[in-house]
Amino acid sequence: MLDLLISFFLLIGGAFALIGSIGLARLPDLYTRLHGPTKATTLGIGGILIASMLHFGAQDNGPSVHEILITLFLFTTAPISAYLVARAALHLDRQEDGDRL
Amino acid sequence: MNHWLMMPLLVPLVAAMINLLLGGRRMGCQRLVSLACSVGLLAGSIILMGFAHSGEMYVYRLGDWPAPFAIVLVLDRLSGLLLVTTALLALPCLLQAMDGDDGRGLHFHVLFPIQLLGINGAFLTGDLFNLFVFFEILLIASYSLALHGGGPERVRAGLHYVVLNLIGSALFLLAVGTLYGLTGTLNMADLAGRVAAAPTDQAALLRASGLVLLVVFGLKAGILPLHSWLPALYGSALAPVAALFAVMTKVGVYAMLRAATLLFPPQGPVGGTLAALLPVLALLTLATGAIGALGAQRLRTLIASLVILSVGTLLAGIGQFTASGFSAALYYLPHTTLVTAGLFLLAEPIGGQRGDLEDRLDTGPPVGRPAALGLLFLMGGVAGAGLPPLSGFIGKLLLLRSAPLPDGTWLWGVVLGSSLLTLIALSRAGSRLFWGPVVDTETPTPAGWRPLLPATLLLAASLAMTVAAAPICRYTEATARQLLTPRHYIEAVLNPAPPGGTP
Amino acid sequence: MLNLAIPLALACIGAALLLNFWRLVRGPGPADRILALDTMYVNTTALLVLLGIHLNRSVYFEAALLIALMGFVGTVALCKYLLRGDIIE
Amino acid sequence: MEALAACTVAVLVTCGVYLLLRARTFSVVVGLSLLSYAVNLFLFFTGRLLGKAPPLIGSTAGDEAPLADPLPQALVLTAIVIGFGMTAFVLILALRARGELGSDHVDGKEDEA
Amino acid sequence: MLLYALVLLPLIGSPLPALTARLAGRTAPVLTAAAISAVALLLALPPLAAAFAGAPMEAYHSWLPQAGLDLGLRMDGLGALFVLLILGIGLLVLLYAHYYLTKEEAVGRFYSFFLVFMGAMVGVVLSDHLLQLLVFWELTSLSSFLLIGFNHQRREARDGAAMALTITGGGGLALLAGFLLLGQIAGTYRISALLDMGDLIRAHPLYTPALVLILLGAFTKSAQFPFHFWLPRAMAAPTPVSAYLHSATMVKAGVFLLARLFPVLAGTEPWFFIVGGIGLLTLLYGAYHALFQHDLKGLLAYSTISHLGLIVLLFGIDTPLAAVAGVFHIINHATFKASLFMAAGIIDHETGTRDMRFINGLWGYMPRTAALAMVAAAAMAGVPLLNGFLSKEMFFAETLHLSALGPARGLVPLAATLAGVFAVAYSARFIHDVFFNGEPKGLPIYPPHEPPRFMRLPVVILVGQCLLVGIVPGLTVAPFLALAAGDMLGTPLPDYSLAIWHGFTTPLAMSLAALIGGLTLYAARQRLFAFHRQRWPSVDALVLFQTALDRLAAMARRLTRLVANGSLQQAIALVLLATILAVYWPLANTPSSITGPVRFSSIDGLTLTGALLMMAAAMLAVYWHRHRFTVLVALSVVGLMVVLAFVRFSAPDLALTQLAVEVVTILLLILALFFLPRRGQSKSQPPRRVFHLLLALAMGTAAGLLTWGVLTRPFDSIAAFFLANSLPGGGGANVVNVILVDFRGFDTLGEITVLAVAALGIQALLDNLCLEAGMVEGIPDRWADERHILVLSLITRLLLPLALLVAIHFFLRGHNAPGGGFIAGLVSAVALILQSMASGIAWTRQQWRAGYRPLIAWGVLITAATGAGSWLFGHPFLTSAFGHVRLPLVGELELATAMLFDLGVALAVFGVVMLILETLGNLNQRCAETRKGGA
Amino acid sequence: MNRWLPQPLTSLCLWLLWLLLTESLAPGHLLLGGLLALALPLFTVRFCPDRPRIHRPLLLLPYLAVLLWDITVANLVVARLILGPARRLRPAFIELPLDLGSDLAVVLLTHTVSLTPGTVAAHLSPDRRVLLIHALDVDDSAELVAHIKQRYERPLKEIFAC
Repeated sequence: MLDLLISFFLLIGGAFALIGSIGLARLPDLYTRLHGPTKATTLGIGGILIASMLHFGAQDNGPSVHEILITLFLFTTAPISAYLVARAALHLDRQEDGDRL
Repeated sequence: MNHWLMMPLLVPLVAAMINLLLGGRRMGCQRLVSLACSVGLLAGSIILMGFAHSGEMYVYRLGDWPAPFAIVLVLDRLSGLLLVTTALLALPCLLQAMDGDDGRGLHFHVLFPIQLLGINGAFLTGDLFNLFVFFEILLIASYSLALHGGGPERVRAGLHYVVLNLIGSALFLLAVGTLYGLTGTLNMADLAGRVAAAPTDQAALLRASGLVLLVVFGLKAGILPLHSWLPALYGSALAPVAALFAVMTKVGVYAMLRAATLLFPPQGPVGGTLAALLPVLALLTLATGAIGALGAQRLRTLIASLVILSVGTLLAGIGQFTASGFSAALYYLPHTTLVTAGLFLLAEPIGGQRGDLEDRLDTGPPVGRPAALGLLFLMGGVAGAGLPPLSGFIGKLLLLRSAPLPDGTWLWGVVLGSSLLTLIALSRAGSRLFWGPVVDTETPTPAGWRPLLPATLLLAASLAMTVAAAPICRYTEATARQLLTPRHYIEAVLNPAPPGGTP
Repeated sequence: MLNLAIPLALACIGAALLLNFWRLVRGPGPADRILALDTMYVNTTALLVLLGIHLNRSVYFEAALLIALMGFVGTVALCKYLLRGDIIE
Repeated sequence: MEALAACTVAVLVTCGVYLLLRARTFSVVVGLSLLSYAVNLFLFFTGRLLGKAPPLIGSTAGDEAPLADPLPQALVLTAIVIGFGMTAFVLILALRARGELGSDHVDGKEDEA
Repeated sequence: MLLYALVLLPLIGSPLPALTARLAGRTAPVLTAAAISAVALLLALPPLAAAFAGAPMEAYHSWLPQAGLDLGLRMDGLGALFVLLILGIGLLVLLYAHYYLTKEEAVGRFYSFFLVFMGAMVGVVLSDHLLQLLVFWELTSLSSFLLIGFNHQRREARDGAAMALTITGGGGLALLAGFLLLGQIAGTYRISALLDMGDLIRAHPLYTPALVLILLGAFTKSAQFPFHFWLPRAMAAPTPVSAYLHSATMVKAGVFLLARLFPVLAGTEPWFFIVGGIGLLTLLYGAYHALFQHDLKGLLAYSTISHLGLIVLLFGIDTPLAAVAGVFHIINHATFKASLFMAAGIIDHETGTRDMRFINGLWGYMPRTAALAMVAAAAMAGVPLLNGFLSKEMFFAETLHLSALGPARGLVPLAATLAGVFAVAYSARFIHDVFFNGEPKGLPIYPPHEPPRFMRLPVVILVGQCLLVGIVPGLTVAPFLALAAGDMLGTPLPDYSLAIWHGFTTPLAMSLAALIGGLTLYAARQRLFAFHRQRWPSVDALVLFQTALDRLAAMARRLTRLVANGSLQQAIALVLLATILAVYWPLANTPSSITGPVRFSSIDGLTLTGALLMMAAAMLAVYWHRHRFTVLVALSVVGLMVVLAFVRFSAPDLALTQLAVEVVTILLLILALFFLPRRGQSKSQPPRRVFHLLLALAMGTAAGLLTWGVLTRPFDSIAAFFLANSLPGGGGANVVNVILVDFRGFDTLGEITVLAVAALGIQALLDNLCLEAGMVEGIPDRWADERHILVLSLITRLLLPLALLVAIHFFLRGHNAPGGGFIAGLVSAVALILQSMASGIAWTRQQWRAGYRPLIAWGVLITAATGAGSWLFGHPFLTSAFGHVRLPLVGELELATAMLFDLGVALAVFGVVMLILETLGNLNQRCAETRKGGA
Repeated sequence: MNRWLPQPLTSLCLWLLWLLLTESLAPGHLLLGGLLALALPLFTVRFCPDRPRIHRPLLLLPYLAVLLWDITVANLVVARLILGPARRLRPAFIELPLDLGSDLAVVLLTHTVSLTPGTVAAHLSPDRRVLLIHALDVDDSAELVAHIKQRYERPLKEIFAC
């Protein structure tokens, strides 16, 4: 049962990570590409972290909770990374095309 | 266990850190600390050499762990000799630097002791990887020291030096890795045993790693195709730094000597190649140095070529793998180190008063204070070219005698031929620097004996080595014998004497 | 069950990494490359956690945490460079 | 796996060396970095490729996989740190060279055609 | 002891004249020098008596057996003769020099050099040890260098001195080799021992090389053809020097050596042909050329060459009688030539020139000097009743008995006579041209007059000797000659007589022929001069020599540049080539395969992916190396994959460290990128690129082969010890960390020292540096105007405590789980840098004012002190200790010295990283200020 | 309180985080974590010169719950968009006028925007009045603006009382 749950989360995680990267690879421009990694990948890693919590929590050395830390951390930083990348891209585009905005 | 063995390492380290804590403003205190450090090192090194002179190997097991596993320091006669040479060199260099050069950049008094730490460590350690670490210490300190004072020439030469040595470090690791991957140990004594006992299918790889080590050490020593960084670097560094660097190439030579006697003795599967290669490289290097000296257009380049030449000479002695060859090289080593350093220090006051000519070997107005400077230069030149009666001649004599004809024909030819070239180069240099039409213009002449003291000390060492040639030769002969029986080294490291056996 | 899920997840992450790298190669702009690199870092974090589950060892967790942290710092630095040149002005 | 390891080291060394031989300081620094990666990997590999158990005594796994050789790891750690110091130094030296020589050519000269 | 004193007195006394000159002016130095010489002469008397008594005084001490160096002095007849010459003539020359040297010249220095030379020369002739002889030999070369170059304002003096040193010094080297060989053959360097071993030595296969080498030394010193050319050029020396060195002493060192080793080396065909041949050639060559010199001293120099050739030829003739004649001529030549040089010096001194085309008719101005010079010149010509005649006639006689030459035997007497003809001719020129032949023309000093009486005194004494010896040889020179020649030969002397008149013999005829022929030749000199000018285009040996040397130097320079041409790329290529050879050569020369016996492990997909990514990224970095920003990104990928590799193969500690280091490196690279020029880079030439590529491939393959070779071999390492002892002995479960802080803690101490020095070096490098900010192509000219991004700075401030917490976590657990001081230091540093990136370095610095350098220092000191702490307990450096403490409430706590050690590491690493980044970060700031201030 | 415990909330968080990190409730770690939680802010407080004031911290919890839910939804939405044909996407830049007084609130909003369906914050105007948003697939930009303002900005306003 637990295995099933872990597997489920693992697969969810893996799938979303993959989807995020697919988005990164195939979407047409930078701004659309941004969406994949910031969201799908975040969730993907979330899934895997939950799986990890379950997996190690089930073993006998007590609950495994430090994965929360990674989750928290990623959720704090991923938007900033995205923001900065977008910001940089905007800056570069503006240089090239004049003030588009 | 003899805790003195830590002295050459801890004293400079602590001195450097105290100087770092003192910060840039208190130059006076820093100088005092450095001076105390250098004097202490000298005293301590002499004591250590005294220990080593008994013929016993002093093994210091760091962390109190048994031998092949953790790091050991080993003091034998060779290390003792080199420690004393370094300390002898360091003191005058420091004195010279304290004349003002130390203030021409940041952190001189931190870098200088660390440089000594690296050199001493390389001489003492009995662990291959630890040797790498000490190489890095002495290199990183030397990078900064070489660049001390700034200026385009220095930076360009320094850049080349740094990049080449970084490659050297990578190659060192490559060789260490190969050795570890095959033998599973890093302790040099243990390695020696395992290399000797290695199955035949590993011989090729071991030989490759040995040769890569040769390249690495050769790069540090400045042997033939790997020397191209040397003249520019030594020619551009500040005088006390260039003088101190005279011992840097000897570290490479030391490492080669250690590797060739301990790790890869010529009778083993690996050492045969090494033993065949070394004499050839030695002679080529020797010739390169002599040719470089002849072609030099600046005094300091000339002296730098003498450094290359001395490396060739040393290897020519070592390459014979005989007691007399080693002994000759080991007598020659302190001599050449101190004399070339003295010449570097001398080049400073000479070049300093020639205005735009600097130390270029063009005829110009003769330098001021010709008596003192000229006499010193003459001494340096005589010693450097290996003319009698100074120690260079004795060294050359020992070397030539160690390779009797007809086997030594090449060696004799190259050694004597390069002596001639050096003689020509030095006499041309001397006559151009000191002799020339007297011009009425006032040349700034350094006053007092103080600026010349360090150079005098170093060159006087050559005189001292001549006078004390007999005891020194006895020591080097004993050292050579010790080197040729690596069994003692291995046993001392791997089989500790029963308690009470070592002091 | 796990025996199947873990390799599958690993394969997904592996494929994701390859895709990220593809983007990194293609560019076209520097921002795309930064984004690709950032995503690689995040995916690697996931990969490490996965590896931990796979090998049944929790020691890789710290590495994962550190990758996340360092990936972030790297991305910030690269973006800042594009924006301002001097990253710690 | 051994072949893959050898191949990786070979490629890294090749790339690093090629960059080392470029004329610009920045390329040289990057080349040195690549070279040190390669060397570190090589040194690490000399402890052999054991993928199961990090050298932690009493770590969670119950299985009795042989622990990896800790010594190369310690060596590589030292090498990494030293390599970092060296890379930093040569990088700054490149800056200094640019300042003093007015060029980022490794020989401090302007392009020769 | 006396002998030692004799040698050492002038040497040790040599500084005195220079010192007294400083104190007491002009006369004191010469008095000092003369006193020393006189005392030495007195000291020489007892040994002289001993030599006469047939029991030569000797002293021999073993000194440095390893180098074959002993101290040995012996004064037999030959040595005694030379000592008398050296000291006696030396005294005369000193007297002469006192009047010759002008006030302006540094007389003190002159006499000092003079004494050194004198001592060295005495050393040469008294040495009973080959190598010791060589020491003095080279010392004469050196001191003569200084003496010749005494008037160094003049170019010819400088060049002449350098040339003399080069030739004689080079000869000295050959001599060294020869002596060593001789010693090797005989097993001893002691000359008195060698003298009895002639047969053994001559039979040895190495005899010929040894002979040739020794002769090289002797010939260069004695100015034998073709090494003669330095001597005329050495005439640039002050005349006292020429009178001393180039007539009586130094040039005689070569012939002395021939005499000294005559019993050892002579008596073989090579000796005969080489020594005799060279002597003959030199004799003719010198005699011929002497005639055509316009310079007085030049004439004398060539004449010296010729006479030395004569002596050498005599030794080469290899009969006892010839040897006696040789020794005799040595004495005679010394006396008349020294006096001639002095006379020439007087003339030079009084007229201001030495050119015979201007100096004429001096008889009218300085008759006494003229008379003396004429007598001496006559002796040189071999006029009867003078000493030159006697030895010359002996020489002529000896040339008649050369059976070895077979049918060609008649040539030698002919040549000898011819040389005699020329000798007479140039002597005649010396007399006639200078003292008669009309009136002087355009002399710089006019009118010339007699020199001070005491300046002439030495000449008088020497000329008197010429006369005395020439007239009553039996009463004057005979005992000395007998003694010297006897000790030289080591065998009983043959019968000979020193009478002036032997009856009408062939030698007499030859002498007469020479006299008449010479005078005739001189009479017909106009035509001869014309002929000479046509046939011997004026080739200046000096110019030739200097050109040759310059060429040699230029060639040396080219050769040097061939390897070290200042190109880093070439230097790197050489290092790589050497390495490639070092790896491939053994691998190619082995029968066994590179692949070892171990079975390969299987590849899994993930590892493959990682490896592929790593390789691809590395290749991308190469492909893009002109787009620097992109290279950075590719480099990050490689780093990331390396981290993965560490994780994959069970090295969590490595992964952590690599990660942290990686990021800091990238930060540094970015910071540096800002200051590197943006200019597009030119590509290197295609052939060079291909070469580099090949080199890179070869090097890469070499590394790959090593990896492959190592990995496919069985492995037995010392690792088991660490795994077994880590917990019980080191108190930590993380073996890697225990190795770092305990087993190999010394490495760690070293490595933080490296880091510390790197940081300090970087600070020193950036000191006073100001760079224009450059930008990279493909990136806009204008930066964004927003300095600090709100979103970022706010979040990073929140992250700071978290990151520090993580760092502390890493630190505390390091001993038992992945982590440790390094990582803690790096993580906290990165956390702080993040603040700088978000909010600016100035702002960050405001909040956090601690000095980084003290931090580094304390870090290293703590680490070292932890190591040294074990001394207190009598353990070696770095011995660790740990223990478990039970605290109420808290539970069990492990305390280990390793922790303290690691704390030092963490502090140092943190300080280092911060110092580097801060210095670099300030660069722009400072430069902006400088620029503003400048504008 | 202020001197020795400058940021009680941070300290609490740190303490919890420490326990998370060590995954241990052993007394030693409780104590050590407490010590660190007290000590670290003393040092880091200098880095937070303008301490954010949270008016109603408890309201954060429902906000976070909504956020978590939206994140999950966001991923599903984005996944669909990514996997679907790229032609159907209607990406657009949208300007979101802001009405928040606290910097922290603004930052939280940008986070929220980036984590929620189909939008990424791209640029905050220097005066913090306008947030530029990039949306992956927009029907009606006005509606999106209104949605964000209603669903995220309003609760933030309440929490930070600005």
